Amino acid sequence: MEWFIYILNGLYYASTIFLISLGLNIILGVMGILNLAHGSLYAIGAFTAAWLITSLAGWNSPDVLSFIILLGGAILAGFVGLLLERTLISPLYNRALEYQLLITFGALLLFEDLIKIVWGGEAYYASKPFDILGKVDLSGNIYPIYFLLVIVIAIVVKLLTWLFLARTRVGIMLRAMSLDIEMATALGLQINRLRTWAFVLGAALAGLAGALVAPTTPVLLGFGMEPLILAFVVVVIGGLGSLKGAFIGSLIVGEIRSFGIVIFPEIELAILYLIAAIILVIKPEGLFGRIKS
Amino acid sequence: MEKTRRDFIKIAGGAAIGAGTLLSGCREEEEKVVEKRGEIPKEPVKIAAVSFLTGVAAAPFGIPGNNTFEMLSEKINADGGIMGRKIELLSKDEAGGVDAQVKLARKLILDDKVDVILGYISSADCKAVLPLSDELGDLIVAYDCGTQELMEGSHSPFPVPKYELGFRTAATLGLDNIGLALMIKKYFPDIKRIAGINPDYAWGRDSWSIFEESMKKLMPQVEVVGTWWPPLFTTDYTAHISALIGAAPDIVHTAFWGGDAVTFTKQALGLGLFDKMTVAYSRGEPIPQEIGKDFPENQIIGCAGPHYFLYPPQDKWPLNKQFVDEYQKKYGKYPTYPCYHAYQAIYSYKAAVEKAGSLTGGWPTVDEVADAMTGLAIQTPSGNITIRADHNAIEDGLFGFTKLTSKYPFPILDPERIEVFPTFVVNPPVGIRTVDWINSW
Amino acid sequence: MLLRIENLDFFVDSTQILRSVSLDVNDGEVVCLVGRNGAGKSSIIKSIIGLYSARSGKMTFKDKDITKLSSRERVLLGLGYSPEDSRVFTDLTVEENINLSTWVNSKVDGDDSFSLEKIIDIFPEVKKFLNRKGLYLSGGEKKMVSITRALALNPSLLLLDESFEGLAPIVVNRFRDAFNGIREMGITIFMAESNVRIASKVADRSYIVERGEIIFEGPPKDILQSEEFLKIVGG
Amino acid sequence: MNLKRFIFNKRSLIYLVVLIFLLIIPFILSPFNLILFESAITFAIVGLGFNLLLRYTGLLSFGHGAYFAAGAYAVAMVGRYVPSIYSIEFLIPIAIIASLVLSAIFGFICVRHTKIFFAILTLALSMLLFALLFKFYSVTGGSDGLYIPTPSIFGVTFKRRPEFLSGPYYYFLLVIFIICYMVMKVIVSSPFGKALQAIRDNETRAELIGIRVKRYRFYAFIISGTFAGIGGSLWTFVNGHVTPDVSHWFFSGEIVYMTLLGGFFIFEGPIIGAFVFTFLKLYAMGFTEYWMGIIGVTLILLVLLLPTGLAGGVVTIFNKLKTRKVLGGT
Amino acid sequence: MLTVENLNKSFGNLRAIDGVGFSISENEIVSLIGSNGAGKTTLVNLLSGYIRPDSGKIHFLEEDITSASPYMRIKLGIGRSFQLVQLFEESKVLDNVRTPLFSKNGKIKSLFIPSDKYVDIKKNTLEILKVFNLSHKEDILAKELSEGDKKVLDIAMAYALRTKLLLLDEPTSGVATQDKFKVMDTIVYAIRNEKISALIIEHDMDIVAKYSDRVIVMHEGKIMVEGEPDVVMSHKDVREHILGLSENVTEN
Repeated sequence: MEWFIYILNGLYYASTIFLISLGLNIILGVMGILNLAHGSLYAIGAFTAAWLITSLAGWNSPDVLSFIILLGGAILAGFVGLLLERTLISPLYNRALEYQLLITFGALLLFEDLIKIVWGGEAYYASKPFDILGKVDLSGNIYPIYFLLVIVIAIVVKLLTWLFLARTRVGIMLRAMSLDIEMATALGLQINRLRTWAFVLGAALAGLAGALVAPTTPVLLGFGMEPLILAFVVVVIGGLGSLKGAFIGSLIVGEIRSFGIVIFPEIELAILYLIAAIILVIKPEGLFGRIKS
Repeated sequence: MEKTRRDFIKIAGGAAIGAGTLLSGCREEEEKVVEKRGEIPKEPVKIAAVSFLTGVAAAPFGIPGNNTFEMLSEKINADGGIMGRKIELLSKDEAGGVDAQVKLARKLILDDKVDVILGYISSADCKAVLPLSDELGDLIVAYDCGTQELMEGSHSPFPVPKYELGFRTAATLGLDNIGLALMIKKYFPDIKRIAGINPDYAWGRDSWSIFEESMKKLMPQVEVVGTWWPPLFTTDYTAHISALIGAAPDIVHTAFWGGDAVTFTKQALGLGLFDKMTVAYSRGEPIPQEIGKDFPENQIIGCAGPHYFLYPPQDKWPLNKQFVDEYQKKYGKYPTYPCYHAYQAIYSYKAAVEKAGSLTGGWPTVDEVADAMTGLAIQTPSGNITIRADHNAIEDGLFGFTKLTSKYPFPILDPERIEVFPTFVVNPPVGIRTVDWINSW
Repeated sequence: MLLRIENLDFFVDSTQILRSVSLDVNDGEVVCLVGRNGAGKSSIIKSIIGLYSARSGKMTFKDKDITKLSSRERVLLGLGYSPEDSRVFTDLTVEENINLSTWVNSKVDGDDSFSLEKIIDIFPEVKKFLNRKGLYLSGGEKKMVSITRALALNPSLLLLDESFEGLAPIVVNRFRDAFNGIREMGITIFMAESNVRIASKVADRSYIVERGEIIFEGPPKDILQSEEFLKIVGG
Repeated sequence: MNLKRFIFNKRSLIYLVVLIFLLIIPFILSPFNLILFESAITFAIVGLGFNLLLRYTGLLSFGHGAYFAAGAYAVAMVGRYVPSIYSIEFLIPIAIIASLVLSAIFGFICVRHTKIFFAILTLALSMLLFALLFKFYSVTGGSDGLYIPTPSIFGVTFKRRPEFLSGPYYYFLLVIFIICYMVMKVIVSSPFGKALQAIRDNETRAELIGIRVKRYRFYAFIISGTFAGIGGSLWTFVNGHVTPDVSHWFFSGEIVYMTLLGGFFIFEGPIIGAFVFTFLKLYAMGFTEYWMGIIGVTLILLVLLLPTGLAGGVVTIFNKLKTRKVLGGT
Repeated sequence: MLTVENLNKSFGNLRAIDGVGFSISENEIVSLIGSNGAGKTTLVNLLSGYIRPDSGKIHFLEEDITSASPYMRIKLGIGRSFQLVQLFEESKVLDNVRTPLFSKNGKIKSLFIPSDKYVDIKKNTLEILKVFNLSHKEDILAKELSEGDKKVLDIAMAYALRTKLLLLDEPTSGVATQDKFKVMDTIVYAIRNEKISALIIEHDMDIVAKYSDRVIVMHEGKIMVEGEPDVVMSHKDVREHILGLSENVTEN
């Protein structure tokens, strides 16, 4: 039954990566911008959650509060996303690609230091939500309930995002915009507000991912760099701008990593890049890519 | 010697006739070069202390180490400084990667003109920075990093010293991992299966290879059932832990430290790893303090030498009591091994300067300090250290098993099962590579 | 006067596309721009809806200067647009395509006279494929959806770009009826059409666009009678 | 061009002044600043190559660190495994071959795409190289990287790096830099360079006038990558150490930054950018621990306010002054 | 010079080109007219090699080029311009013409010699610019030209490839009315001067009448009439279907 745990591990890993790459892909699909500062938003979510949890630790607060706090990470990251989009990104919609990439690169550098200023350089340990949930026995294998919770949250978020985009006004408008921005403009949709929506949604998803990871590991500077790269890999594999791509891509990355570690422990990192490179060579727009080459 | 070493600076300084704005500091340097013997400059002695002040290694190593440097500088200054010169401590962050550290060290020596750099927790930083000592002609003392390769050549016997001006005032990771193997042989003589999970860089790779070699010699019947190499700062070890459980070793070797050790231990607790095997932490001494009482009992812990706040017993070795008390008073925590390492570094430098200075009567040159440092032996809160001809210090090795007591909010080393391996048992002779030494057993 | 354009110049980079275009559209009229492909008809329409911004000139709609307004503001003032190749959102259902418009106009308009039912009745066929995605519509169906979508904005002036292009003859008649229906709703139509014969059947008044300039204004049948104009606008 | 015109040409005069300035640099800079200056020269060479792609071929590479790494690791590998040929006259050709081979392999894949696909593809491939350099610890030294000993130049050996860096190497570097500058200057004005610009401006038309678009992009890619490799190999001697970080996208981002900082519309822009960036970064690092923020804010301001970079800004101001003068005169 | 025999091309059910055959002689300017959807652009695409015919033959200078690549056709001397100009907008006018010349002369592989060292090619370029009335504009960027000059430059670029046959797709579209004859005068002067042939797709009947030696009229994929401009323009079917001058035209 070990393979069952391996699959679960893969799912857990896929869950966090999915949330980040989903946000990255929404921004890419709706706005056509590859947000290099996305990892920083993830880090902001993680720091917010970790900081709130450790600050509350002394207060003897009810356990359930520490779970609600995780949402705080998503909210703050969303808010930072709002500021970022309004101030720095919105002036660049009509500018060349290199400027859009560089401004998000600049934002990334700036955020790294802002995080340092706000939360200091030390690592935050906020394992309370992880600890209080304990573990469960799954047919002889012990598994932390928190990881199961993260998987469930990711599935719920996927469903909610899907519902949001399929059923709500803003969601449908966002889809219309990503399909044909000129027509959307001519119909009188509030393009700028929708862009902000998309960016805030993407940022909040990244923040949520960070907040969910925070209880399982120390949160420290540079926290967002590795997930950003993995989200790139997911986006490349799944397809630029595709929500389905983010989902399938994350599953592929998560499970390949999980089984890769068991079967080929020596090359756990390189194998992901290798797969991404092969897919790019064969199908450069990714498995479900919508933005055409 | 002196001439060649300072040539570069002289050329640059002397040639700067009428040069303008970017001249900063060259003249000052020139004056220093022509300093006469027997004089002791009035300005403070500049000591750069480089430790992780940010990032995951800050809390467990960098901050305690830097705290100790600060505490001891104040203490030395209060007692009159080094040969009357006050210490001006420049605390620098070791974060930012190897390249950033190479640049920083170069800046400290060439631009800030420090007298000595005491620093480096990361083995990678040590390997990259120590060569700069000879290149730039300044003393660099590695205080905490463990890679045995730092002072070893490519084959035995190797010529010593490797660096004329580079030192390390602590023992190598050879001690940690040979000691672990000895512990396992003593306490688990019948095991059949071992595995390793180590961070994917020099520290992890070297630690495992020394451990594996030692185990092959000491317990040839033991089989390695797997090795895992997660990158540094991995946040999700579940896949590795499940794979470990699947491989079912009796003992897992790990050189994890800091955040990685915490993440791994927490997640391993969640997945029930400790119910099925024992984990041997090669430099695990600070980890139980970081995790608290959740840290599992009966795991093997190495102390990076004989460094432990409860050993040597404070009643028997007052220096340890004094150090622990002062540190605890000032920072509210028990000193961990990086604190002891910092002590060794700054007091070795002080002792070497005083030893060399007492001969000439003035402030010694860099080379004279280096000469004095070779063969130096001083007393520290952990006992005695000796800096050998290879410019590397050697110490005893302290190991134990975790045990929860009512007295501390974290598991301490079970006093019943503490092992101290004498210096010559866990350190190779001068000029012999650790691996070759192990193979010669 | 519903819409007035005065001396509109439009450039792409350094290339002049429209040259001092002036025209008027009155309430209740059907006005048609006639001209060959590439003469500048679409550029005029896109300038009116605000997708292109003029370098100089002035546009007034319902006596308001709209030259500097955004597309959204123009739509809210009462402009609706159906583009040349329909541009139905392919991944959205027909219903969602139409709903987009109602969401835009409902924000300002509590107008009771507006009824989606009535609008859909212009092209009742649309009801049959409300749940189909835009991707799976035929060309004619797309045109219907596109016009319905524009009507759902509750416009006073409907801008139609090449609505008859590529339609089978029988469908052309169907569309002509629809135009009458739209007129009866009190909506003014400003359209671009390269086929002068079709233009003459639906339009009250026409302008000929040639090389970015307006060279004629008058009833479409005048064009049909002039060899000179017919040579310019083609068959 | 005859000699007299050459000497009195304004442009030649500027070149002469710059050359004299470059020649006396070792005498006026402090040792530390000289080392910085030397690494800036190596980045300038990278920037020259990078701009062949960005400015002259219209392709934004976000993975140029990979070819830099190829040059740098070629040096490191020779130092580690074949120390007998560890002298600069062998090392640089080896570095050129290594970066040429790598950029040929990666370029073959990348030039089939443009715009954001090209950017992401180059980024992904450089990260693949990063992962390989990182993972193959026993060969490459993993994240520790490798130590770069001081090489000999034409048989002359140096005991210590400062001796090497303070004079001989600086002039050696200067010569290579001037060669690279002139070669690139000729390339962009050669028929080949014109063909690249044609591709950048209008791919369809370029194809129609008989330029094999992908093939020429490929050539440009290789040349660009090789320049990065030369820069990388020269940089290692200054830095004394190389780690996989040079293949990380972050480093590639810095190359893009340098180029835009200087102004990629102007041939010399990336060179100016390399110098300004190197000193800006280091002095920001020395000035505050929040240096990343300073670099980030500079970058943001640059993109928002001075999209043509420093050189572009100077040219704009200069042109404005010139027109004003003309106006004033009439 | 160019001979087309019984060319056919279908897209699905649509017979875009239906048994078309014609020829163009040396130094001849032929206009191709027809209503939208008559198949003119398809025909030009077939001639320039962008699409392949279903059946039929195309001969150019005694060679069968029916299945030759666009690149091969360019080498043989078939040049084409586009309805929307295709220039190297960010490059100088000089380089817009010079680069095709380098390409034609096999010099674009030359890496290490500045373009200006190719004195002959530069001289040649300046001559071409002169022929096309673009002298003194060689140092400005192509994007800064007027629309008319852009059109002319576009054709100059095609011409620079030593074209023997030019396929011109609406050479005056987008040009202001008052400039259209000026632009055409320049183009036709160059064509006549260099003794090359041209096939011009044109809507503007003034231009067709003024500059063509011969007119080919296409309708629904077939050639309806061909002959001298006056003859063609007064042909009954042409007046009815193409110019739409008859009153009793049935709808479609």
